[in-house]
Parts: sequence; C-alpha cells; structure tokens
Amino acid sequence: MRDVLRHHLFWPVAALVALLVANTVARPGFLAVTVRDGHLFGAPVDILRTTAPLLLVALGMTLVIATRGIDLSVGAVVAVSGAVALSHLASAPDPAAPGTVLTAIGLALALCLVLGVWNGFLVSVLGIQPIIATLILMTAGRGVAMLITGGMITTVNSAPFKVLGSGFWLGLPTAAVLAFGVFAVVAYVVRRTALGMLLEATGINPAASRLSGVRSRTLTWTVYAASGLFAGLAGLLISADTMAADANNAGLFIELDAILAVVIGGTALSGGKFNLSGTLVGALVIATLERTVTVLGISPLVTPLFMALVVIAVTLLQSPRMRERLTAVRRRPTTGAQRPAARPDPTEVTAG
Amino acid sequence: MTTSAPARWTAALPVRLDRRYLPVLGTFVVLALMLVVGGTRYDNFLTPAVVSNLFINNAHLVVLAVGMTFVILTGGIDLSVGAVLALSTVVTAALLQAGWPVPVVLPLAVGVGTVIGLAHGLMIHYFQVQPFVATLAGMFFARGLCFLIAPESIAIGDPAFVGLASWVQIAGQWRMTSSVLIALIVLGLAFLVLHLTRFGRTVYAIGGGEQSALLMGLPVARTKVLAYVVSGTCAGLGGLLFAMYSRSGYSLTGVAMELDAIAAVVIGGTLLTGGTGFVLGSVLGVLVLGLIQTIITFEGTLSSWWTRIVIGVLLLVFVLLQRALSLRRT
Amino acid sequence: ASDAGSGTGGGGGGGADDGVITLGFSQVGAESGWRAANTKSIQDTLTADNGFDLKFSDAQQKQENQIQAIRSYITQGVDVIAFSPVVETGWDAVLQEAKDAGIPVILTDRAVDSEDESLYESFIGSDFVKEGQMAGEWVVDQYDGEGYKVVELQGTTGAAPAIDRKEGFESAIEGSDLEIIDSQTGNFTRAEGKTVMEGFLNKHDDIDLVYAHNDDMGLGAIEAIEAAGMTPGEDIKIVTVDAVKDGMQALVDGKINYIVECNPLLGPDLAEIAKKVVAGEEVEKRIVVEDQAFDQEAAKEALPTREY
Amino acid sequence: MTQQTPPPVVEMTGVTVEFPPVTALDGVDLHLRPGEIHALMGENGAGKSTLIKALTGVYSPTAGTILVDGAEHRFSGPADARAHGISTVYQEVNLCENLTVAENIMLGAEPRVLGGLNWRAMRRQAAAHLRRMGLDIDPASSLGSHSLAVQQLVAICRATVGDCKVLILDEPTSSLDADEVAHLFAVMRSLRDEGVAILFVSHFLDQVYEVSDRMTVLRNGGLVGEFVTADLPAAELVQHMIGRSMDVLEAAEEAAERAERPAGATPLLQVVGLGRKGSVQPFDLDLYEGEVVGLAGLLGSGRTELARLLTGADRADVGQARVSGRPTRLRNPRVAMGHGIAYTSEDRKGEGVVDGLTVRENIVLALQAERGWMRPLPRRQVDELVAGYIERLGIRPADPEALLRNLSGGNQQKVLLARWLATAPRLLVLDEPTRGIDVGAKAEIQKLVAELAADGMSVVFISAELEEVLRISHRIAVLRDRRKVAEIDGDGASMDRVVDLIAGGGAA
Ligand SMILES: Nc1ncnc2c1ncn2[C@@H]1O[C@H](COP(=O)(O)OP(=O)(O)OP(=O)(O)O)[C@@H](O)[C@H]1O
Ligand SMILES: Nc1ncnc2c1ncn2[C@@H]1O[C@H](COP(=O)(O)OP(=O)(O)OP(=O)(O)O)[C@@H](O)[C@H]1O
Ligand SMILES: [Mg+2]
Ligand SMILES: [Mg+2]
Repeated sequence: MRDVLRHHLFWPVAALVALLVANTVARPGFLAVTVRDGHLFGAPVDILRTTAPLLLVALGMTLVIATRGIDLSVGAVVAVSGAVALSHLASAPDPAAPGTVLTAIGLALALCLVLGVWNGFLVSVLGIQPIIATLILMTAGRGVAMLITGGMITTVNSAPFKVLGSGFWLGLPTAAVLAFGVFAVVAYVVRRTALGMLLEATGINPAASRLSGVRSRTLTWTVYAASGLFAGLAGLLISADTMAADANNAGLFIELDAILAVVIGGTALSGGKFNLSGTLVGALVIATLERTVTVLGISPLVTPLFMALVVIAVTLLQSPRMRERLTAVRRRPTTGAQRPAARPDPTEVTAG
Repeated sequence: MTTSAPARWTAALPVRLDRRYLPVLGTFVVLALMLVVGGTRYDNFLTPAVVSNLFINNAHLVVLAVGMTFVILTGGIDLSVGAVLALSTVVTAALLQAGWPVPVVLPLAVGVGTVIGLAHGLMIHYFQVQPFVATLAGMFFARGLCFLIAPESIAIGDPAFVGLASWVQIAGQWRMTSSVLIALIVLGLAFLVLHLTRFGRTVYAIGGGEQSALLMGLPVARTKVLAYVVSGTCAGLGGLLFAMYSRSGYSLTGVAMELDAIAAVVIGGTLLTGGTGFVLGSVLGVLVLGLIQTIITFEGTLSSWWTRIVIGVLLLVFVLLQRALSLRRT
Repeated sequence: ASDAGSGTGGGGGGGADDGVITLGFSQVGAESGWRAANTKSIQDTLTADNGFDLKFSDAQQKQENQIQAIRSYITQGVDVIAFSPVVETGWDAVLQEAKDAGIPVILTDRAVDSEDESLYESFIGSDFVKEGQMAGEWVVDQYDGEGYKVVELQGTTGAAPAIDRKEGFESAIEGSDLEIIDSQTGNFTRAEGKTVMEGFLNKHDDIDLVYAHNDDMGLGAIEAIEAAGMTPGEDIKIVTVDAVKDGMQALVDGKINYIVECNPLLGPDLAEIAKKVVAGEEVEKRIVVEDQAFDQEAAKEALPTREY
Repeated sequence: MTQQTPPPVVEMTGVTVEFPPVTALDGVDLHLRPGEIHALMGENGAGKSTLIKALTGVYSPTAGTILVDGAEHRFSGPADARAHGISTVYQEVNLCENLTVAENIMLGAEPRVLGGLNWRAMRRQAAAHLRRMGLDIDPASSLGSHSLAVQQLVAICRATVGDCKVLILDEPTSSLDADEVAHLFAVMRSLRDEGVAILFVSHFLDQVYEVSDRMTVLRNGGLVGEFVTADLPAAELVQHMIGRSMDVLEAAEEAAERAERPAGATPLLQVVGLGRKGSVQPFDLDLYEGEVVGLAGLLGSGRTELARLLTGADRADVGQARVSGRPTRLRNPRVAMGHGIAYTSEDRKGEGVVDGLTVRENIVLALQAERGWMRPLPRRQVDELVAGYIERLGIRPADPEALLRNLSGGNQQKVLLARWLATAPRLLVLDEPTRGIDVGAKAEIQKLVAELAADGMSVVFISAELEEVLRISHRIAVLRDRRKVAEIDGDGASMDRVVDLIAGGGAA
C-alpha cells in the first residue's frame, strides 16, 4: 500500500479515476462503450480521440523540458500544419486522391519539422533562452498560418484525410491509434536506447554533460525538431477532426495544456528526470477534465474556477510535502527524518 | 553553472566592463537603434508625443514587468499576472459601480493581487508546487473570479477616479499621466529594494542557487514567498493602472499579457534560470515591445497576419542583436 | 517630423485638401473568418482609387493595442479614425483626445458604452441582441409546443456578441415551451464546438436543437452529431448566427436549419459615412446594418453569390 | 585530564538520522567545548557531514538530543543556527556564484546606512576579512569568476563574520594548498584562543594532528569514540576509522610508488605552444604512455587551465597538438575523448556530478556518450561494469540505483573517477582526484593510478598535496603565474627543489 501511495503516478491516476467517477455519478452510462458498425463508440472513446493531439504535443514538450527547455510555439505549429495541409488539399483538383492527401501530409510535416529545427537552432546554436526563442515562432507562426489561409477558415472535403481525425482503425479512432502509437514508439526508443539518460544528463548538469562528451547541442536541437514534428502531426489530427484549418484558433493555448500535462505527470520544469508515462496520464486527465466540465454542466462562468481548483488539488496532493504527510500517517513514527526544507530542488518530485 | 566557465576567463581581462551589464546595454543600444531607424523611416515618429505615448500606453506593463522581475530573479515564473490584472480592473470597476469610495477601492484592488501572490508563494514554497503550475492555477482562478464578478465590461464613471486617471501634465509636447508617474515610482522602489536591501540581495541569491542560499543561512522561505507577493501586488497595481488607462473593468483584459511581461523581462537581459538581471532592463524590454507595436501602427499597411510575422521578425532581430552585443567580449 | 508640433491640433483638416481621405482603421484582430471578411471588405473598399489612404492596424484582440493605435493615428494626424472596439467600455479618454484634435471617429461592428455620444460621429454595425432574438423567434415559430430541449453553444465567455446573442435568444423563447437544458462555451471555434457538443451528446439523450452563437461552432456540432451516428438538421436541429459561406453550404445541405446573418461587409457603408463626415455633412448616429436570416430555401438562392 | 574542562557549548547525545532505508547516523554523541579545535574523523560516508547537518537543522534527527549552552535546541535551519552563534561551512562550496564576493561574505550581517545596504562599508569589511585569510581579490568581483579554492576561502570568511561561538568547517582544506592551509590554521587558532569552539573535518591526518585538540571518530554512522589528539597515535586513529589495521594501507602506499617508466616511444600527446588568452601562457608538453606527469604550482598558478586546454574543455587560441604524432585540434571534450583523452574536473559539483541521476547512470555516462545514444550498452555489461567499480573503489552505499546527490562527497568523487576509468582512456587527466577522499581510499586511488600507468596509460595528475604528486609522478611540470616554468624528473625531485621552483624566488 505504501509503495502504491509513493508511486509517482499515484496522484495523477487518482485524479483521472476521480474525474471518471464524477462523470459516472453525473451520468451513469458515461463509461459505457458500444460497438456500432464495428467501431467503438462512447465517451471513453471520445476522450481517447480528443487526447490524441494533446498527447503528441505533450510528448514533444516532455523531451524539450527534459533538456531544461520549453517550447511555446507548438500551438502556432499546429496551426501552420493544418493550414498547409488543407490549403494544399483545397487547391488540388481532387482533394480525395490518395496522392494528394499524402503530399499534403508530407508537406505539412516537413514544414513543421523545419520550424522545429529553427527553434532548435536558436536555442542550441545561438544560445537564446528557450522561452524567448520559441516565443518568436509562437507570434510569427500564426501569422504564417494566416498568410497561408488568407485569414479565412479553409475547409475542404477529403474523405481519406478526414480519416485521420474522425476515422476508425480496427474499431478504434485513427487519431488515437496514431497518437498512442507514436507515443509508444518514442517512449520505447527513448527508454531502450541511451537517449533518455543523455537527455536527462543534459538537463540536469549541462556543463558536466559536455565534459563527459555528451552531444548536448545535437540532442537539444533534436528535441526541438521532434517537438515541431509532433506538433505538426497534432495539427493534422486537429484539422482533420473538423476538416477546417483555423489559423487563429487551432491549437490555441495547447502549449499550456501540454505543459500542464507534463507537470501533472510528475516531470519537473527545471529539467532532468522525465516521465513519459506520467505525461500520458497527464494528457488523459486534462482531456477528461474538459469533458467533465460539459458533463457536470458547469457554467462557463465558473469553468476556469473549477479548472483552477482541480489543478490546485492535484498539484498540492502531488507535492513532496503532502506526500510525506500522507505516507507519514501510514508509516508512523520512523518518518520525518528528512526535512524537505533541506532539499528544495523540485526535481525531487520525480525522485520518489 | 553554465555561466561560470566563461566567466573564469574574463575576470582577468584588462577591460573592466562588468559582463553583467552587457545584456542590458545591448538592449539599450538596440532600442536606440530602433528609434533612429523608426525616426528616419516614418514622419512624426521621433516626436515627444510618440515617446510620451510609449510610456502612457505601457505604464501597466512596466509595473507587471517589475513584479515579474522579482519572481524570475528567484528562478520562478508568474503566469497569473495577466489574469490578476484583469481581476483588479474588474474589482475596481465593480466596486466603483456599486458606489464605493475611491480611497477604499484602490487599496482593495491592489490587495486582491497581494493575496493571490501570497497564495502562490505559499503553494510554491511550502508545498513545493512548481511555480509554473501554481501560477497557472492562479491564472485560471483569477480569470474565474473575474467572470463570477462580472462577465461584461463595466465602465468606470466615478468622477474622482476619472479625475485621478486623466491627470495629464503637459510640458510642451511631453505628456504624462499619473499612471506613468506611479509606474516610475514603482520602478524606482524596485530598483532600491533589489540593490539596497537584504531582501533584494536574497532574491538574487536564491536565483543563484536556492540550496546555497539556504545553507548560507539566508531567509529563503520568507524571501521566496515575498517575491510572489511583490509580483501579485504589482499585478494588482497594474490592474489599477490599466483601469485608469481604459476607464473600465473587463474580465477578458490582459489575456496573454503575462507573456508580454515575461518577454519584456527576458529581453531586458534577465536569465529565466534566475539570479542575473536588472529591473531597469525589464523596463527597456517593455519599451522595446511597445516600440515594436508603435512601428507596426506607423507602418499602417500590414494585414493582420503580416502584423504578427513582423512582430516575430522584429523580436528575432532584436534578440539576435542583443545576443551579439552581449557576446562580443567573451 | 517638423510639423509634429501641431500634430494633435490641426491634422484633421489638412489631409483632406488634396481630396484623399486618410483614414486610420483599428481592427479587433483576425480571430475568425467573419473578421477576415470584414477586414477584406474594408481594405477593398477604402482604396486609393476610391479616394482613401487607409492606415490599417490589427490590435490582436487587445484593447491596449487599440487605444495605442488610435493615439498613434491622432499624432499622425489622419482625417478620420474608424475602429471596431474590442470592448464596449473604456474609450472616453482616447475619444476625447481625438475630439480635441478635431478628428472624427466612426465605430464599426461593435458599439461603445459611452455616455457622451458626441465623442463619435456614427456607429455602423449589427445588433447582436436582435440577432439572438431573430434566431429565437424562428425557433419558437417552428417548434413551439413540441417541448424541444435546446442546448446552446456560447461564444467566448464575456465577449459582447456572446452575451447579447444569448440574451436575445432567451428573451425570444420566453413563454414558449422550449427549454435550454445546457449551455457551455465553445469559444466561437469549430474544434471546441465539436468537443462541447460531444460532451452534450454524452450527457443528454434527448437533445432536439442546437443554438450556436456562430456558424463555426455549429459546424463543429454537425461533426459531433454525425460522429455519434445521428443526422444533423433532422435528428437534431441546428440554428446559428453569421451566415458565412461554409455555414450557408451546410444550410443548403440541410445540416443546418436556420441562420441569422451578421453582415461583415461594412466597407462600403464606412466609405460613404467617412466621406460625409469629412465633408462636414450630418450623419446618422447609429446605422444598424440590416441583417437577413436564411432558411434553406433562401440559402439556396443566396449561396452562389455569397462573397465570404 | 588535570585541567578544569569548561562545560561543552554543544552537546549532542544519541543522535540518529535516517534516510530510509539508510541509517546515516546511529546514536552518535558529540561534545564540543569552547576554546577547542575538535576534529571529526571518519571514512567517506561515515556520517560526518550528516552529523553537522543534523546539528544545524538541515536534517532533523529521528532521535537524540542537542544541547547548546545547556539548553535543548532543534534548529529550523542554518539561519536559525547562525542566529544562535553556530556558523557553518558545508562540504561543497555553498555560495552564490552570481553575487559578488563581498555579498557572499557579508549578506546576513551586512552594514547598513539609512536602512539600506551600505555597499562601500560592505566591500571594505569584506576586504578586511579576505585579507585575514590571506586573499587579495577584489570584493566587488563576482564569485563565479574565481577558482574553487578561492570560493572555498570566501566561504570560510563568511563563516567567521559576526560573532560566532561555534564554527563548523566541513573539509575546508580539501582544495587548498599549503600556504592557504597555514593561513586558515592561523585564523582557526586565533579564534580558538578567543574561546570559539571549532569543529573541523579533514581527511588529511597531518593537518588534524597539527591543529586539533580533541577528536571524535565515526565509522559507518556509528560512534567509535572521543579522543584527545595528543594521546592517539595516527596508526590507531586509522584503525578506528577504517576498522582494519594500518598494514592494509601501507601495502597500498607501497604499491602506489611510481613504477619504472617504459622507454620513450613517440609521445601519446604532444603539445607545442598551446595557450589561451587570459588563461595560460603558451607551453610545450609531451606525454608518454605509461607515464604519470604531475602538475605542481600554487593556488591559481594555472594547473586547472592547463589541464582544460589539454582535454578540449577549453579551446586553445594558439599552438598545436599531436596525438600519436598526428596533428589534431582539441576543439571540445568530445574530440579529445575520441583520441582517448579523459578529464575529471576539480569542480565536482559544477562540472562533475549529474546529481539527479543514479550511480549507475553517472558511471556509464561518458562511455555511453562516446558510443552514441543509438548503441546503448547492454544491461548486463553495465551491471557488471558498475558493480566492478563500486567494489574496486569502495563506493558506498554499494547501490547502483542510489541517486548521486544522496552520496557523501567522497563517494561522489569516486563515482566520477569510475566514470572516466570506464572509458578506458589512453590519457587520463585527473584534476584533484583525491579531493575529499579518505585516507584509505586515497591510497587506493594512488595505487590505481600507478597500476594504470604500469598498464600503459598516460596520466596527468594534479593535486594540492605536493607529496602525493611527488610520490607518484615520473615527471613534474611546475607552473607559476599561469606559465609553465620548469619540468623536472620525478626521480631527482626533492620536495625542497619543487617548492623552490613553485615559489620562484622572485625572478619569473
Ligand atoms: N539526503 C540523503 N539521502 C540519502 N542518503 C544520504 C543523504 N545524505 C547522506 N546520505 C547517506 O548518509 C551517509 C553519510 O553521508 P555523509 O555525507 O554524512 O558522509 P561523510 O562522512 O560526510 O563522508 P565524506 O567524507 O565523503 O564527505 C552516506 O552513506 C550517504 O550516502
Ligand atoms: N590566491 C588567489 N588570489 C587571487 N586570485 C586567485 C587566487 N587563487 C586563484 N585565483 C584565481 O583563480 C583562477 C583560476 O585558478 P586555477 O584554478 O586555474 O588555478 P590552479 O592552479 O588550478 O589552482 P587550484 O586548482 O589549486 O585552485 C585564477 O584565474 C585566479 O584569478
Ligand atoms: Mg562529508
Ligand atoms: Mg585547479
């Protein structure tokens, strides 16, 4: 029991469960999943699908944060991706032709990769602080997206492209399969190769890592590029969801959601140890939270207040101080040996 | 940390221009450059009116940036300032509308920010919640309170308040509002506090290494909490200034203004990792952002998207120039 | 920069002498397709050919940017200032400055909440409350007596169009047996419209009608309804405001049942009023653009010539 | 004892500190009397630093009492302890590099004027404190621009500011050279004579014998006993500390004597006129396989800088380098590593440990970085490698999964050594590798260096301890004022000769 409580995923998972319970109380059939035309339907499936883009963005964000960075531009990249893909489709004679769709996807992803590389260049080569380096693209990126769409919302009909957003694959939403698949592959690669450790070393002590021969610059560059690419993919999913490229609103504030997901998942923003499984849970919590607001019928006027309270509750429960209290209750007298005040380092969050 | 390695060598260089001032100096030089380029490119650009307006339009942002500087110097961040500013405008407008007297309303509006800042500080220090998250929650919270109090914008008609807000001093073309005066006073106070008090130096020490500051026996807990209180209070005051500026309270004011404040601080040469930077730099940062906006308006032919792209490009040019200038001497 | 000294004073008259009217326009932003159409209409009308020198600035939804832009226009000494206020309140000071400088001001799209009407020459735009009312009246007219359950997709919380369209709709359905069972913000966007509608569908089994504060959210709702295996426009009726092209197309396709127009093409009106104002003619204080409403028949006729 | 002993100013009894599952301190007593210098002795990881932190409230003990001046106290932290007259210099330099030297010394007891800091008085007072410690640096310069040793001295200055009745120094001498140590001891003695109680931790036995009056010995978190220094022979002390007899040590020290140097082939690394502006003057140096080259010099003489140029940690402005006869540019540490050149920095905290990673990850870091991320070391191999080094260097706790930040200073140093040994370099540049390492382990490391050289590795060895350098080096390069001034053969070198060269006798 103690080990369960001390596990780094305990509180995020508990929050997720609590939200699902709240939904089920408000709406008893909430968790029901039905099969229709061989596809799965129901609120949980919806949640998986809406989690997809956020998960991708949060994945890139986790890697960037591991190197002590941050990527504010993901929202803008999402917009660019959608704008490029849909504009290409819209200008093609037959938007439904597989070739056209593939070109559109390829173009969008390629451009987003370039944007990520650009961020990485500013941060790793020119040494500009990540928040400012990515703020530049955050501002200009949406402009670029609008330039591409001419400020209008570009809409198009293309069944194969639409599959990305609202199609199904083996009964599951394509978007979810894609995002969770990419996530799994990346998580596997990061953890099975030495990438994870080298990223963490770079994030914790850049000077020591450099002296140890870690290619910190290349690594940093790579994670920004990856973040751009994943945001681009997220942009495709988002634009395919409604088949519209909305340069202004697509991915608006997704960077905040992504960062929140990363943090709820137990990765410290100060860099170093990161936790991809936590990010996954974090993204699910946020997507479920959004759904909960609707299902509980919370008035738009108090929605932000409600979100704030949930976030505060989760983060407070997850805080080292609180954990210690809670485990202390269980372990009784022997605890309290280590005063947390002695180790204010926030990376402690991941240490437990 | 990372800065220590290059710093080793320069200590022995004969030229003794303190490296710490270079980023601020860089900002200043580029700011001057921008003014010159703007002046040659547009008519009526280098007039006292434009310069006065630069301050009048950005007084609230100056105050926000000053508060943000404290927090960033400790190595933290405060994402709530935009929302707290909005809350303060809404509180001001709602209370004035309800007929409360100005002398009561003003401290209340600022106090709202102080209380939220205190809550942030306590969460961050005593519960070790990461600043980003704690203040993000604070941002939602403040925004939520705004909507609860008044979703619609409320005009401020209170003559006393309006009188306070519209006090304009004209010396030739130079104009000033009381907001600018307040902002400058806040700036001066912040400068003094940061450089001449133990609290101020402890703020820097915490940014240099919280663990070290703690082992040095400095009052880390109090200082850290206080830094967020300062930022919250500044946000509250910023709200008041914004209410004077716009003579209204509106719950959607200041969306993403925290980014402007952060950008201003960072452009001013403060490191987000904490411990290095100057509050005067932050004000230069605000002026840079304001100037970019002014140039955009003077350009006058940009469509919405080009506006954003140009802002991005100017920001980039600025950051690159500043970076080049501050790297010169390594 | 030599004549800057008198900039705040006599700039107003000076520019018009050469027959070209310098007009400074401060747009809210580019937050929606509607806004883009509005901007395009203004930029296309106020051209040099039509005798205008347009100075355009985008405030990116920030009031402070807009105030700054207006101040800047005053110092630049334009002939007329026009703007779509981001917020209704808080303009007295800067409008007073414009008035002192002798520069007339025209409001477009959104009004300002000012006691002193002399601060601006004229307002051109739609009446959001009326739009909500029109939508509500049509719904009552069509479905009263059937106990319809309505869900509402609100615009951005706190934004004037959202507040007014909600109010107008509510007042219109008062007394009928229509009931708004749920209302949530979709932030005027398609994606959020879809997500919120999904939530509504998870939550309620008995939704009969969706009232969306703009077409985009309505289009998002269509996606959600289709994804849930129902037919939009039949199983669940949809009523929206705006009448942009995509919305009209959906209306023609039968996926939307009724759209109240909110006309973004304010350029020609603005040009006309600006010319009159500069010429010193009297203009009406409030020019409400006639908003049409379309049912499916009307949409079929209108769609081919739809510009935006 | 015949003399009347004053009552202890600090009395700790039965103090226990746990970091579950580790018990770092188990019922330890400590009596600290006014006017004495009290040495706290023990191997790496024995619990010395933990005892100090328990006293000053950084950790709160799970059991035991702490009496200060006869009254029970539980301090809430260093600030609180300081307010009660206990000032501490912790093991790693814990100052703020971004602040000026003056601030680092004076903050907390800063002179004021009109309620604000009085910068001028602050600088003046700081300068006075620095001078007392024999330091002549600008108080207005930023701390980060100084070498670790200077920072260490500044930290000590800080502790002696204001009136303190207890001064705790956790390994203050580990990065100081003889001169500085002498200065420090003078200061310590004068404070003692003023009645201050001083608790002193050091791994240098001769220093302990030179300066301390009494000592408390810890082993494995437990108390061995309290002794009067004069009554305890060194051999017995070591036995108390390591729980084994001295013979083991002596055997190790024997083995550490430099082996015969192999006949000179082409140098492994040859540098000609290598230098960097503001760092070291151009110098020539040949490094052969199987040879240990020691660098000797005073504090700040440029040993570290020279080492950094050899290993690509800093880029040289001028000069050439040849590896095995082939010209190359040591642009960065990676390039150097590619040539088999490894460098352990003297700045353990700043440039060595990756404290959020585990022992295992820290040990394999350099090796893994060299292989690239795509070729992860097989888990089995890693486990064997790590277990091997933990065993060989006596890293404690012997847990590969322990976070490095939870290891004692000396054990962290061993981990760093293991990191570089794991890469099997051809040239190993060790900058203060024995810093903070206990007697037993130090002998082990010296032995290791000798063995590595015998196996054909080339080693550059930097240490503040001249004897150590003399004992194991085949050749010694002497630096003065950032310039290489001499190169002498290890066999012919006597202590006096090297000291002469280091001091330079006036002429440059
Ligand atoms: N924060 C911590 N968490 C867990 N274990 C710790 C922590 N701090 C110290 N320890 C453990 O407590 C033991 C004692 O460490 P301490 O730092 O007191 O040793 P020390 O005697 O100072 O050694 P050294 O001479 O190497 O500095 C070590 O085994 C160490 O691993
Ligand atoms: N006693 C001192 N007084 C003033 N400055 C010093 C002193 N000692 C060192 N420094 C400063 O420290 C800097 C770096 O010295 P460095 O670390 O290279 O020397 P070192 O020979 O490696 O000595 P050590 O490793 O023993 O500290 C020098 O640039 C010098 O400015
Ligand atoms: Mg120790
Ligand atoms: Mg050195």
